[in-house]
Amino acid sequence: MTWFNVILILPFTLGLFILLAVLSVNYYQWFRALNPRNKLRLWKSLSRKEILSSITEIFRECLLHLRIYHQKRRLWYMHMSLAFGWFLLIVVGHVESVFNTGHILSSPWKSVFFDYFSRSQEVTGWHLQGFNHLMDLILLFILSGLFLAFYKRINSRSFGLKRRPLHNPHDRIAMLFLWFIFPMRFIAETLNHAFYGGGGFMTGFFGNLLTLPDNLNYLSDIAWIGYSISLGGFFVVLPWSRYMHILTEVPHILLKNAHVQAYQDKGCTEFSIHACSSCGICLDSCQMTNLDSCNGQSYYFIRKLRELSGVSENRMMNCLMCGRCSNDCPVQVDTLSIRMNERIRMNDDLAFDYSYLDQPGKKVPRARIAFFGGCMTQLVPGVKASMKKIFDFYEEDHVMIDETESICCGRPLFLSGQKKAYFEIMKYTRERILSCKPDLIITSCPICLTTFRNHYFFPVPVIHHTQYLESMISQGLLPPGQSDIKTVYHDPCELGRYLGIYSEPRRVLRNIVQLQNKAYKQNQGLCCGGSIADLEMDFEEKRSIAEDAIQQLIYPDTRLLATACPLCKITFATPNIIPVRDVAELYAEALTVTIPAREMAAKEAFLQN
Amino acid sequence: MPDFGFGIHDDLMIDHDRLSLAYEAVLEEVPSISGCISCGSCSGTCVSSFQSGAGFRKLVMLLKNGSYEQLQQALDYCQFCGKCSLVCPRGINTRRAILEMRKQFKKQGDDMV
Amino acid sequence: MKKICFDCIIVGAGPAGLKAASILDNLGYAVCILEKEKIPGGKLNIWHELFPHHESAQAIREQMLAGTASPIRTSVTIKSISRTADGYCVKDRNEDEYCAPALLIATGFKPFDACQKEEYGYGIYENVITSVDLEQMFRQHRVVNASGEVPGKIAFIHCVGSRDIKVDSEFCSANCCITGIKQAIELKKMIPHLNIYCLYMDLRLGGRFFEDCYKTSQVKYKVQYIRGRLSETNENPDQTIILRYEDTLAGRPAKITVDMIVLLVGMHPDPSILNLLPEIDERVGSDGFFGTGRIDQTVQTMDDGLFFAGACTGPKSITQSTDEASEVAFKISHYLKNRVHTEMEDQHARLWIRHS
Amino acid sequence: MDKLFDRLKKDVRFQHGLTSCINCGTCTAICPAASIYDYDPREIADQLQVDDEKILEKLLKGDTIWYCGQCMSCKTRCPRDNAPGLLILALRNLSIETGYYMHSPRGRQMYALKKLIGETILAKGYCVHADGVDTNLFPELGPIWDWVKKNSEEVYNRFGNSYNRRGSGVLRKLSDETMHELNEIFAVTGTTQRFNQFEEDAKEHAEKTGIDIDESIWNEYFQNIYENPDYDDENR
Amino acid sequence: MTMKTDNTSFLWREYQKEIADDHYFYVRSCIRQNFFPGAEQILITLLTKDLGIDLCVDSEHTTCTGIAYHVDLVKLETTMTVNARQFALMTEAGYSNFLVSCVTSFGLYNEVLEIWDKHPEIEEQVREYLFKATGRTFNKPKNLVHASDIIYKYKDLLADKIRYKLVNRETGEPLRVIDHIGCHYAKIFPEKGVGGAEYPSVLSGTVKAFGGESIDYPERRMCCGFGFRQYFLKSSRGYSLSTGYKKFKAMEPYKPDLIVANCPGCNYFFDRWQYVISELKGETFGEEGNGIPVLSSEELTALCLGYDPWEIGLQMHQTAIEPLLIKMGVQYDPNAKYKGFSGEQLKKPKIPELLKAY
Repeated sequence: MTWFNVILILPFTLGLFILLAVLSVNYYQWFRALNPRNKLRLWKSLSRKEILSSITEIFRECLLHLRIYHQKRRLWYMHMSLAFGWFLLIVVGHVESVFNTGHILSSPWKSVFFDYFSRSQEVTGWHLQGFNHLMDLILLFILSGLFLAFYKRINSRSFGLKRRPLHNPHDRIAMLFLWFIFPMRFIAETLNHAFYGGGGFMTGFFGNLLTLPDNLNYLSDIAWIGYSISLGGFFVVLPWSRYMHILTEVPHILLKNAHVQAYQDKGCTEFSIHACSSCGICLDSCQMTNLDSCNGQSYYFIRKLRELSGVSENRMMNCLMCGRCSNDCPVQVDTLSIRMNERIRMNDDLAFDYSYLDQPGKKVPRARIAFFGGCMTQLVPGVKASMKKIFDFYEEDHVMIDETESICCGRPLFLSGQKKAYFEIMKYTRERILSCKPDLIITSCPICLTTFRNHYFFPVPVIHHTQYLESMISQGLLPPGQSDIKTVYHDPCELGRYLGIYSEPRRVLRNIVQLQNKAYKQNQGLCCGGSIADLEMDFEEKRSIAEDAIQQLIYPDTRLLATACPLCKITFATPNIIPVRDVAELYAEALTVTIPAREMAAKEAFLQN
Repeated sequence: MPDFGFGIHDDLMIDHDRLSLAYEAVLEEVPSISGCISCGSCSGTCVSSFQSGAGFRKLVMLLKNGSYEQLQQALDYCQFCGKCSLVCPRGINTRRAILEMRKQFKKQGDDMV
Repeated sequence: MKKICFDCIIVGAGPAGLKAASILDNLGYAVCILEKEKIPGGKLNIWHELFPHHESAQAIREQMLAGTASPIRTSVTIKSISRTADGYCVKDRNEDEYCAPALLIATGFKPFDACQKEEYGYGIYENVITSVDLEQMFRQHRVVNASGEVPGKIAFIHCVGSRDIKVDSEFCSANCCITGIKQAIELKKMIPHLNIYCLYMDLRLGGRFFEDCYKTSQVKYKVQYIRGRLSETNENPDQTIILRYEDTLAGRPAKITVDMIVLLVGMHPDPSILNLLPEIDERVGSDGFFGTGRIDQTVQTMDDGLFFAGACTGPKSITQSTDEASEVAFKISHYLKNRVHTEMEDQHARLWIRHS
Repeated sequence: MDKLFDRLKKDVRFQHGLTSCINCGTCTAICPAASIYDYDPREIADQLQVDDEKILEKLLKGDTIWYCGQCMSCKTRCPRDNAPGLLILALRNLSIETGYYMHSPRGRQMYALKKLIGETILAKGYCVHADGVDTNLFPELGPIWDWVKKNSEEVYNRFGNSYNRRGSGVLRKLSDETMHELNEIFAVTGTTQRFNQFEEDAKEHAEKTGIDIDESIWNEYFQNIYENPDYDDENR
Repeated sequence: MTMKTDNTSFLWREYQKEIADDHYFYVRSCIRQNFFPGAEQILITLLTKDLGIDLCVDSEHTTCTGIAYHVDLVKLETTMTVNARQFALMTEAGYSNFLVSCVTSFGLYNEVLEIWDKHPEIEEQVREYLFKATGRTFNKPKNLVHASDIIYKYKDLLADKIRYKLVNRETGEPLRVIDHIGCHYAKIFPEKGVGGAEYPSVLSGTVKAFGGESIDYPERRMCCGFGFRQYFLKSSRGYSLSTGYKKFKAMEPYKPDLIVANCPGCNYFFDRWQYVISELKGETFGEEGNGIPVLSSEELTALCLGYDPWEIGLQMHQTAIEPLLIKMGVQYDPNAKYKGFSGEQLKKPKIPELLKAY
């Protein structure tokens, strides 16, 4: 091996070495940070058949990026060509070298710089010739992606991105190296073939075009070194740049499929945030992106987490927690949990004192159904009244737990990161609700419902009032009234994305009004903007979000906006664009119509058995 | 010295010359609280006020007057439900303000008292 | 010692008087405005900027003066007003007589004399000034305390001479609240580091855009509002002023030391003209303002050619006075028309008798 | 028995004391008691604006009405010409008439005052008399007072020469007729009976709390309430 | 409500009340004759000898029950009837001008008369009570004045006679005088006091006439802290002390040479609280461990007119007045201070720990 060969492969090899070193250190630390339960989960999953699905997913997502394919085609092609193309380049390159040299295991540079080493060797046999063409094809494939990437910098809108993500210095450097790699390789190959002949349809062709005097052949050597340097450079900066995701995505997927949550787990969080490719899709799905003041989107949030500086409180708190970003995320980073971790870390130790809630005297009379309105329902008495009316209509044995004074479920505390305080409140509220020994708990507030489902662990089923109404309808107890008013239903975040309750409210509405959005896209619902999770936005900003949410929801002929969350109702009411009603209110109105004998009979029948 | 059996009380008068550091600090973070008109809608709707007698209006008042002991007590009662922010006629971001107050008193509560 | 006749005589060349004049002479009546001050413009001459939009009082004054072509007799001191067969005769100090069938009183108001509220120390402590004094300072673009220094802390005191039985004024002057807020903003613009406190009982901001003013003063200019009425002031050796009041929100007595206090003086009826007017008691309210302040107009306007407009019929903002003035102007023209009409009828009747 | 409020309204001091309150706080601002106790005359005036028996009863049974020092500064200031100071007098009077004064430690102190002042009036014709006051009850009288007491004859006779004797000088002795008239007035106008009420109520309460009480002025019960009104709260 | 028709606004500061020239019926003060008997006595001399006013010094009048009334001991009816008796004595003696030595009484008499004016039925009832109890009847006084009022009325006349002006003999500077008006003098009925409630000139006027300088200071209008029941009960006596302390702290920066008050109570508290504060807090408010001398308007006048300090009972003050005597250059015999009625030298009183005594 000549001294020049050493110079050539040194940058590449060095880079690769450093990369592997840093990587192994990071991974070691992060794995250790996983909490024991999750470690166990992971090992178990590796030994089972999940591993297969993981592998397919790794292939589909890390290489083919199919999730992006479903969202934005151009963007998908860009990502895919680079990722998959490069993958192929490596694999095929290796195969090529294997074919030529004959040994399966050859040192990496042998394959990376294959054409350099196989200079002026007489190419014999169609298959080797074929390799050259194939490699050129792949290179062309990548270059096309690279071109798109470059164009995206100039005009991101053409890729369907409203906002062009603003990268930080690290990423820019890394990107520069990345962008150099393939053009360098192209030049190197071209020159290579220019001086030494051979080459595929592209490099060979261009090589033949150039007619240079042989004494300039050192040019090709320089190009090869350039190629090596850009590779090495890229490897070195990679662990500190967003390109870390290229490698981290694999363990991330493994963890995901092992059902390991990032919530309150440092290790998993680390993997997740490094698996984020900063593709900027979340910027699009975030409804706050249009607000000029906003800087808390997951894209920036997670990037800040990766950086040493950490996240400012403003970024941390300025988020609706609607879950749209994590839903659209091609890598499926659990942004909500990660954000919660940060908030808890920041605010968990704030003082509180809820001893005044301890009123053992306060007992709620026993009843089959316990209806819990929640704080927000206190501000929309219509819902409470309607539910009362409905219960009376069906002659349910029910009790309004917080009819006179509201009790808080504690979620607002939790979302602000005051976990201890939250669990304190929970103790009292749970006790209060159960004090009536119900068989069924119904709440009209999706926020409360989420909390109940997540942490309260009631011994009895807890359902949303829309679910209750739906059950009534499915029992054939249709409300007599039926209006033809054109209505659009809005999916509250908690009810939809958090709890997956989409069909029930729609079924109810279909039976009482003329519902315009019968069909729905899972998880595509819009946030009303009033979310209690956001602590930064001021009143006007919330209103503007509500405004364009409404504009996106309604059709020109829509006369009514229906929702199933008191907070959404209040927030949507503020812009005063269209009347907003709760499903329960509409249902109650449908009841007031005088009941024909048929329904009466049905009702009787129902109440008998 | 004869035992008089009585002494000099300390003055319960509020001294508005002593400006409230905590108020300045919170104002920094949440400028909107300067818009409070003490209408009391917040206290009216407050989840905790019924039992604890606290309420956002009162918090701001105590904060301005620098009655920090009472403030800390009242602060701890807040359940953070955010009803106050929904009813506030001046659209004050009450929850953020309360969070900030809690922080203030976690941070430097005592040395400001 | 001359006698001049007009269609209408207007006493007072303030906003109301000028407005009424401009309308009347547009309608083609001969109008004469009598003003006791050296220059016309009335209270516009004491304000610097006007609430709520901070317009220049001078500019408005010029506009109004430009609006009317009728003669304005300044520095006229009225000696007597007498009723004659055909209207009113106004005699001034140098025995000149102005006669007209219609007489419009637009003498405006008199700022409350803060000396009467002794416990506030106006006229005793140098650093206690009134809103009127402050406007003068604004006009000279120089706000300083007694020792000529720029103040660092100023308190505005609401309801001085308003809603106070002890100084014979149980009514609310309606415009002091907004005046105070306007002045606070003006001050803050002038002296950014200034700390401003407003001691109020309740803020009565009925007018349009008044609430905006209020909110701006709070949110943008950080004016601090303390709920509680000033009880007494005292002076420190260094001439700063200690205020004693109750923070009625906290339910505790409170005090604050400031470099200067501004008393927002109320609008009081100006009795000087009242003494000159012959038996019109039934047309003076219990608060000393002209008119009955009733919606039922018939009670208010009697068919004797005597009219009232502007702040002399109760505390008013400039827009309110001018509105009233224009309304009254049309009443006057109506009155004059009818009068001419009836005169003609009389003549006609006489003729008819002679012929028979 | 008619409503408390009707009884209160009969009191001329209530009629003069309250027209209507605008809650401006000018009274509290300069109230000496307000800056020493948790006391707010404005609040009291405001509470009395509404005929709420419950509120009134709470006032009559509570400590607050006994905090006022009767300086009457509030009357000067009120922009509605109310006089919380007068209201307090009316309230205290009603509290005593209804017997509610015994519910509050400060109300119960009436007994001590009766001993100190009431009895002096009926004995000497003055509210205060040198013979009745000493540096034990009033330490702040100071050494000079000990001197005066020691040489009372010598000192007082310099001024009118009628100390505890008939005459027109200072601390003269009043004629028996005068004292008789005074007692008559007290009897006719019902104050004597009120004095007895104080005595009886005090005895009753003393027995309840198990504290000695007797005719002498410096008895244990007197001492307790004279020096610390909250004694029985502490015992609780 | 009356409508103002005059152009000039009314100023309390310039208000003068009506004060009769002559023929007064004199009623004494409980507190004063106990603690400052000299003041009581010297007033009589001042009025009769120096001003030649006809004064009826009655021997059968009693307390006005003012203190008892304000500590809620006696009922309003009782108080009114006792006052009625005083008026009856006045009427029987053939007088119609009522001269009161005590400010509490002064306020009370005014209030009673006010009530009678507003409610004749009450007056009637009181007349019945009085007749039933004593068989007396009465006329209401034509003119009701406080001792300090008369002195104010004749201040210029007296000023011509005075021997010692309120001037510092060394420096020739006018003495800095704190004038404190008893709350019940004008706070209840401003029109019953010279100069109204906010800036009463009854004392400041006199002080100026005698060559002194009256100074305005924060808390000037604040009560001395008597608080009636608050003071009489040891448990709440802190109220009185605290209020007094507040006033002293407020006047301290002005370095007053003298405090003048027209109310016996105020005199007493200003005098004694200085002693208590010196004991409790180790603070004195005059120069080198002296207190600020406290005088009543009578004592002040008498002193200026050149009466012997011990004749007007200044030896009975706990806060020594010698510093003032020296400033004014009053000639006095230090040894005569503690002489008794019989002229024998009495044993000196104990000296307080901090507050200077002579």
